[in-house]
Amino acid sequence: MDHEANMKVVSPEQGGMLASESRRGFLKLAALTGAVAAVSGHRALANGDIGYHAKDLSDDKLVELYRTILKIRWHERTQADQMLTNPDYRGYNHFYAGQEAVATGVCATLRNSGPFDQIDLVYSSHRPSGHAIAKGVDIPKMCAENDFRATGLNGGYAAEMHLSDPSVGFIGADGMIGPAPVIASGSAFAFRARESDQVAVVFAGDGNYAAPHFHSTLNNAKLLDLPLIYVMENNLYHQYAHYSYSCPHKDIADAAAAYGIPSRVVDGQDVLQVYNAAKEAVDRARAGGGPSFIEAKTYRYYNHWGAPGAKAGELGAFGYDPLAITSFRPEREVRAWMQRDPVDIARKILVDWGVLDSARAIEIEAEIKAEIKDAFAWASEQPLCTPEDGLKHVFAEGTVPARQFG
Amino acid sequence: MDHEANMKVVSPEQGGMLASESRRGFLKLAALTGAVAAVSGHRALANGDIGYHAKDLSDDKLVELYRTILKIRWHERTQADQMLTNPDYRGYNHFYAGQEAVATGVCATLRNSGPFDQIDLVYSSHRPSGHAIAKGVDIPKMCAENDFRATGLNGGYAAEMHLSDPSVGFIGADGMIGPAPVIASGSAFAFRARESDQVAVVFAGDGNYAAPHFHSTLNNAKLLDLPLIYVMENNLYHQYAHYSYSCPHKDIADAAAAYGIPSRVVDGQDVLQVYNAAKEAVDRARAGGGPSFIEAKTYRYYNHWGAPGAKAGELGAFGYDPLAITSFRPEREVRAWMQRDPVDIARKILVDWGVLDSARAIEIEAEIKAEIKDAFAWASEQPLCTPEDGLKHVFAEGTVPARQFG
Amino acid sequence: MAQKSWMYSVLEAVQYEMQQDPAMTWIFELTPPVASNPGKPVINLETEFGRKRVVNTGIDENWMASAVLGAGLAGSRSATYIPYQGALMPLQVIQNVAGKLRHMTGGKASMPVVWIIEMTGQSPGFAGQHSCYEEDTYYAHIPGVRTVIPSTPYDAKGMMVSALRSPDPVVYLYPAGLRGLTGEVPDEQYEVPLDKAAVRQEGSDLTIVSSGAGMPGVLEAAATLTTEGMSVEVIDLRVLKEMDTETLVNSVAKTKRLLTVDQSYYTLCPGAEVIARVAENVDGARYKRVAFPDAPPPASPEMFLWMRPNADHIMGAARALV
Amino acid sequence: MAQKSWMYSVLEAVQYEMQQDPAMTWIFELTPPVASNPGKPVINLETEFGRKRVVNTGIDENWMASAVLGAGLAGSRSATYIPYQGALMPLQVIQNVAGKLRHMTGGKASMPVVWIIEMTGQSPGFAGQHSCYEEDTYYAHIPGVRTVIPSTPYDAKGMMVSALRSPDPVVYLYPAGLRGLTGEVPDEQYEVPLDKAAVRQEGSDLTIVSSGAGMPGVLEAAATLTTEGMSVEVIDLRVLKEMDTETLVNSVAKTKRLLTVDQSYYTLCPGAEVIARVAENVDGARYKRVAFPDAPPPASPEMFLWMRPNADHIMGAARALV
Ligand SMILES: Cc1ncc(C[n+]2csc(CCOP(=O)(O)OP(=O)(O)O)c2C)c(N)n1
Ligand SMILES: Cc1ncc(C[n+]2csc(CCOP(=O)(O)OP(=O)(O)O)c2C)c(N)n1
Ligand SMILES: [Mg+2]
Ligand SMILES: [Mg+2]
Repeated sequence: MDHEANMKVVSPEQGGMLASESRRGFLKLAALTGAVAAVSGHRALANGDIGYHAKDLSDDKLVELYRTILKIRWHERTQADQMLTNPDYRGYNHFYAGQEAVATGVCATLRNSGPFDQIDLVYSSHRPSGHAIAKGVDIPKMCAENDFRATGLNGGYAAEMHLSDPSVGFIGADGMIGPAPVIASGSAFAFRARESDQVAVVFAGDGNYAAPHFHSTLNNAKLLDLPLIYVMENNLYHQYAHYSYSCPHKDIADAAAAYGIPSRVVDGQDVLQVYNAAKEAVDRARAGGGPSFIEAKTYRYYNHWGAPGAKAGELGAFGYDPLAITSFRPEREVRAWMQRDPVDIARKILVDWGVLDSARAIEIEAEIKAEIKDAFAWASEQPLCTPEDGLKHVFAEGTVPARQFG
Repeated sequence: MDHEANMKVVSPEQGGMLASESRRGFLKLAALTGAVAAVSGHRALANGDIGYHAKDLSDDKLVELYRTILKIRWHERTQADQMLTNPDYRGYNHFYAGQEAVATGVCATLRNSGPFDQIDLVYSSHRPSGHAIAKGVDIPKMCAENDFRATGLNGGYAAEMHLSDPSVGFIGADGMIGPAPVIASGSAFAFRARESDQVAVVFAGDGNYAAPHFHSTLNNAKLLDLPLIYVMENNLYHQYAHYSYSCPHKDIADAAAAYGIPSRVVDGQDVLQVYNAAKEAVDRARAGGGPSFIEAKTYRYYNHWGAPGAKAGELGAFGYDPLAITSFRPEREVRAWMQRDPVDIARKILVDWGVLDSARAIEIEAEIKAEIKDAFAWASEQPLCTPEDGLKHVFAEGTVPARQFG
Repeated sequence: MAQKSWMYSVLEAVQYEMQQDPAMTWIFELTPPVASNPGKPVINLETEFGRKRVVNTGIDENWMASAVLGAGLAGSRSATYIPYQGALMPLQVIQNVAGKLRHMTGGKASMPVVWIIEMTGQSPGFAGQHSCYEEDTYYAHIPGVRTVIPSTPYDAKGMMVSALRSPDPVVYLYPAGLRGLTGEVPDEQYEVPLDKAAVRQEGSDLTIVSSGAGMPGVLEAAATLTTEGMSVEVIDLRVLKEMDTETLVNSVAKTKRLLTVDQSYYTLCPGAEVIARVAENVDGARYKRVAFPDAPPPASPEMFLWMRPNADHIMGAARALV
Repeated sequence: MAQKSWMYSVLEAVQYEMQQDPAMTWIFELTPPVASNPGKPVINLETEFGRKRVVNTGIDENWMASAVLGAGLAGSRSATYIPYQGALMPLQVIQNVAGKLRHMTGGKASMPVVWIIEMTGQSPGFAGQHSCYEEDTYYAHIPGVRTVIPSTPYDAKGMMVSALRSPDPVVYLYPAGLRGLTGEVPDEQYEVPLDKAAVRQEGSDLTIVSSGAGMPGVLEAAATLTTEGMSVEVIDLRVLKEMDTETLVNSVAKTKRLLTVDQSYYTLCPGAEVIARVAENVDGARYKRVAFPDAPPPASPEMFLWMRPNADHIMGAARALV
């Protein structure tokens, strides 16, 4: 199916890239070759169809992408280790490890700081830590929040599934499957109504496809030309079910394209492919060109929730297979996807492009690892919540009465 | 877009028709020519793409189609006249006049009598009178029901928007937009689970497209291969809004085809076109071939509800234009559609085919008109309801307590 | 100040706020935001503010409700008018997202949104889905959302102003049966608080509590009972969440007799909450509830009108109680 | 008879009915209908009855609930297990179609369907949508649907049998917090009525009424209060619609003290209905409600556990009342 229904693509061959002054123009071929090699058996998704916007990024910005990916990765690994080794640790997560390039590539194309009426908004899911970090949420405060601390990002009310920080445009996590994309379309509606060039982005899993809200979101986004970017992270599974249990499409992007929405399938393990597709979508939305749909094929290294099957100090989870699950993912599938690791792919591109050398790349990783360790340490020293505060924040002002004492 | 995604069509040119023993084979061309002429400016929808199943119908069955169309038509006209002229008459309707060929053509392909576990089920909408008559509901009892009589089809509890008669497989009207198609898919699910060859049909308006339930229905019907036939009566408007206000597709069938569901657009004014498409869908569903979607382009002659703008003794409603409605249909559009009247088209085909002569056709209409008049007369003599009976039928047994007296 | 219809009063409030705030939006489905009133200019929000701010959508009440929520989260005040047929389509998103989001985010989510949820006019003849009156309970059980239900054009305007200006999400229930009411309504904006019941009539023998579409029957009954010599105190709840317990308790502490009147189904109708709150705080009072039976409304006017609480029912119950 | 877990007991009931009735279906989403129990064969409905009858669907609880309704209307008994995250996604179709359809069709619609609506386990740490306990009220307000909420494995099985055999649609609320309970449960099918509360303990000083996940705390509190010399009558509602008024009224007529306990939000919790019903019928009694405050549940265990009603709260309230 044609995903280009209503869009004009500036392909790299048509000036988009050749006319660029970027010193990276000549490097592109090498990078592409690298990427394609890395894809191995897989189809090289969307490569070459999209303007190669990432080539114009400054070195700093490219390194920033790499750092963001690493922050997410080490947040996940450090937290998993906490859960596995520290009996006092109470936090949990729906781990994002394996999918880092998606959040990173998308959020790098957004306005993440400034006045609230100018920044772009991100709606996340029940798997929010990667999106939150990529959008610029304060990591120590997030760690404290996930550990139910009074000084956490959301005062200990939220924990992982409701992380929120409007100051960076992170509207937040959402524990439900279904509502977030529709609500995000409402933000996009407001942008258009007030003639702002802000965009709204929603990250949603393949599980969202079957929800009735999927139709509402895409239909209204198309009808009203909303500046909404729907990033479908197709990690192949919702909970224990392969997405083919709930979706007749191989590419979920086909479903979006049917509405006449420009839709892309990208390799979600390659941050620059994600960046390119997101940049195209954001540019279109800001220019009044309406919604876009990006399906990033990706994979999570851990199980749906928490760290079952994981070992401290090791990446990923294996050998966890709850009784009688209809459709449990095969371990070899996990291992195969780990061959195409978003951290490795990003590092290789930066090294190939001469932005970094390997030694510096490794040094950066060590810095990030330490930064995250410190964040968890800081979080663990934060105060616990005051019970009575549970009666606050129901409404903007005041508290509600206690009722549990009769 | 290709509506034929997953289906094999037996076109009339390929044996489907030529091999037939029907004496009507040679008449087909004439009829088609007639129909095409009648379509005038409009695209001759789906003509010739579908096996011409209707050619094999017996004379009796063909006359039956004509009679059914007339029953619906005269039910609508008689009731409208009641509303306009009889101050004691309390009934109302969402008039179906103009759309008769759709219900008639579809229901003629269904099993409408027999044990409940063998007949086909029809789910209707807030505009049910045509579907009810075509499915075989007792007309006098329906008239009594619409007039709130204790001996009405549903004891006076239902009135128009909840008419129901499972004994003929008419699961019934539904006052809501959204739920009925999903529920119908559940009946289809039950048929498949119990290995029955029954089919479930849902009639839904263009307004249903935007409801989130649309996605749920089609997605699950496709995934589970359900014997569900979704008949979308696209009469161009939902209430006062043109369907382009809520749907980005010109043919709503495109939306269904995107799921991989065999989808057809047919001329809803031509009962035989509708019959052909429905027959194909029913045959497929019975054979385990899964769901179909039929979009019938049609039009209603009255306004959304009741008889505003209508004159006693005249067909259709004109000149009613409530204040400040966003998108009110133009009167000339009504007149244009009335040129292609389903009664006229059906009659012309039967006369062309030599099944009837004009005199007999007119005689039949007079018979039907009298039959309907008698039905209303009978209904008007039926007893009113007993107030206390409102406390019955909440559960299968017993009554609930009165609470209005304190 | 002029005699104004309900809808005109409400749209006057909305129009003014939209004129002041160019970011504010309105989403509707069937009912164009248009109202006219003798001697007043026609209000038509769609033509005045254009289709980017005032949009006519498809039949998807969950989208409508979710979209205004998203608009609010993006910093734009927003309101939507949900027709009664779809009155509970948005319940889940209001209950599970909007009502919880401020709290779940430790106060970070701001939702200056109003959902006008139409309730049916309870016209006889339509049955089930088109005559019911039940949304009050569903919405009032949700924490984090202010659920209000005006019963006069004056309150309808004042509470709309307050709702639109509130940082809290507001479910503004609107019983279509009150459409016919007119009243003296000021031209300028004014606020009616979102947390106070109104004592419509003072008395000492009996307290009658109702709300929304129940009020006309209660006022009618109270007038007759008063002429019969009964001293009736009439309270219009106006606010279901947070319910104004104090006004209720003070009244029944005085009258020692409480009659609640609801058009909603008996089980878990707002009156049940009223009685429970009072019973926890007042000793030795007597109680009665008038409500619609726990049955869907039937089409037949004979059955329906017998079941729907009316002034006669209320007077009968009052006499039995005092 | 054997010691059995809650889920095993329920699936035993379902398995038997599905063996007897080849048309019966089961629709699930996350939770495969599988249970094991020491000394008993594993029950796996999906492998036993095949994917045409037992289907694992996408995340669309409204479809699941609507599909079993459609199956029921087509004459096939059908049940679905709705996970707590989607517990109110199907409310609208149950409220506006299923609950009304028999009545709206003058008795013609038959709906032998069961919606098992999971309620959260109220585990601390999850906040808002994953720790709430509120569905009881929403479903109990619907006429035409029997809403039940067992609190023991014995009742869980017996009420499931009754629900599956009932010609009425049944909302079978299942508080996931009771998952850990085990009890003596017969192997054969038996029915527990869908309209009777259970008196769990007799007493004369005070009546405590609760249901579902509230029951363990109530029983614990009652045991302690009993050892302290208070004579406590404990009633497990079991059925929210139609609520068993008689059992409630008889008890409070005797004790003259009523304490209701709900994990649901205070406003319009089932206890409000219990108090209102009793207050209409018993004079001179005293009342108290223990409930979750009208606030979403926060993530922090410190806040959450303070807010969620427990045995200590119940004992405190009981002592204050008697
Ligand atoms: C309405 C609703 N139903 C069920 C759930 C339970 N649930 C939580 S996450 C999840 C799977 C989501 O899968 P997907 O969207 O693919 O995201 P992923 O977990 O793969 O990131 C489900 C079913 C939910 N949160 N909301
Ligand atoms: C959920 C819901 N929202 C709104 C309505 C009000 N309503 C009744 S009929 C109708 C228009 C339906 O249009 P369509 O589906 O095209 O059917 P038609 O009337 O043209 O036959 C609307 C909006 C409703 N019945 N249900
Ligand atoms: Mg997934
Ligand atoms: Mg229509």
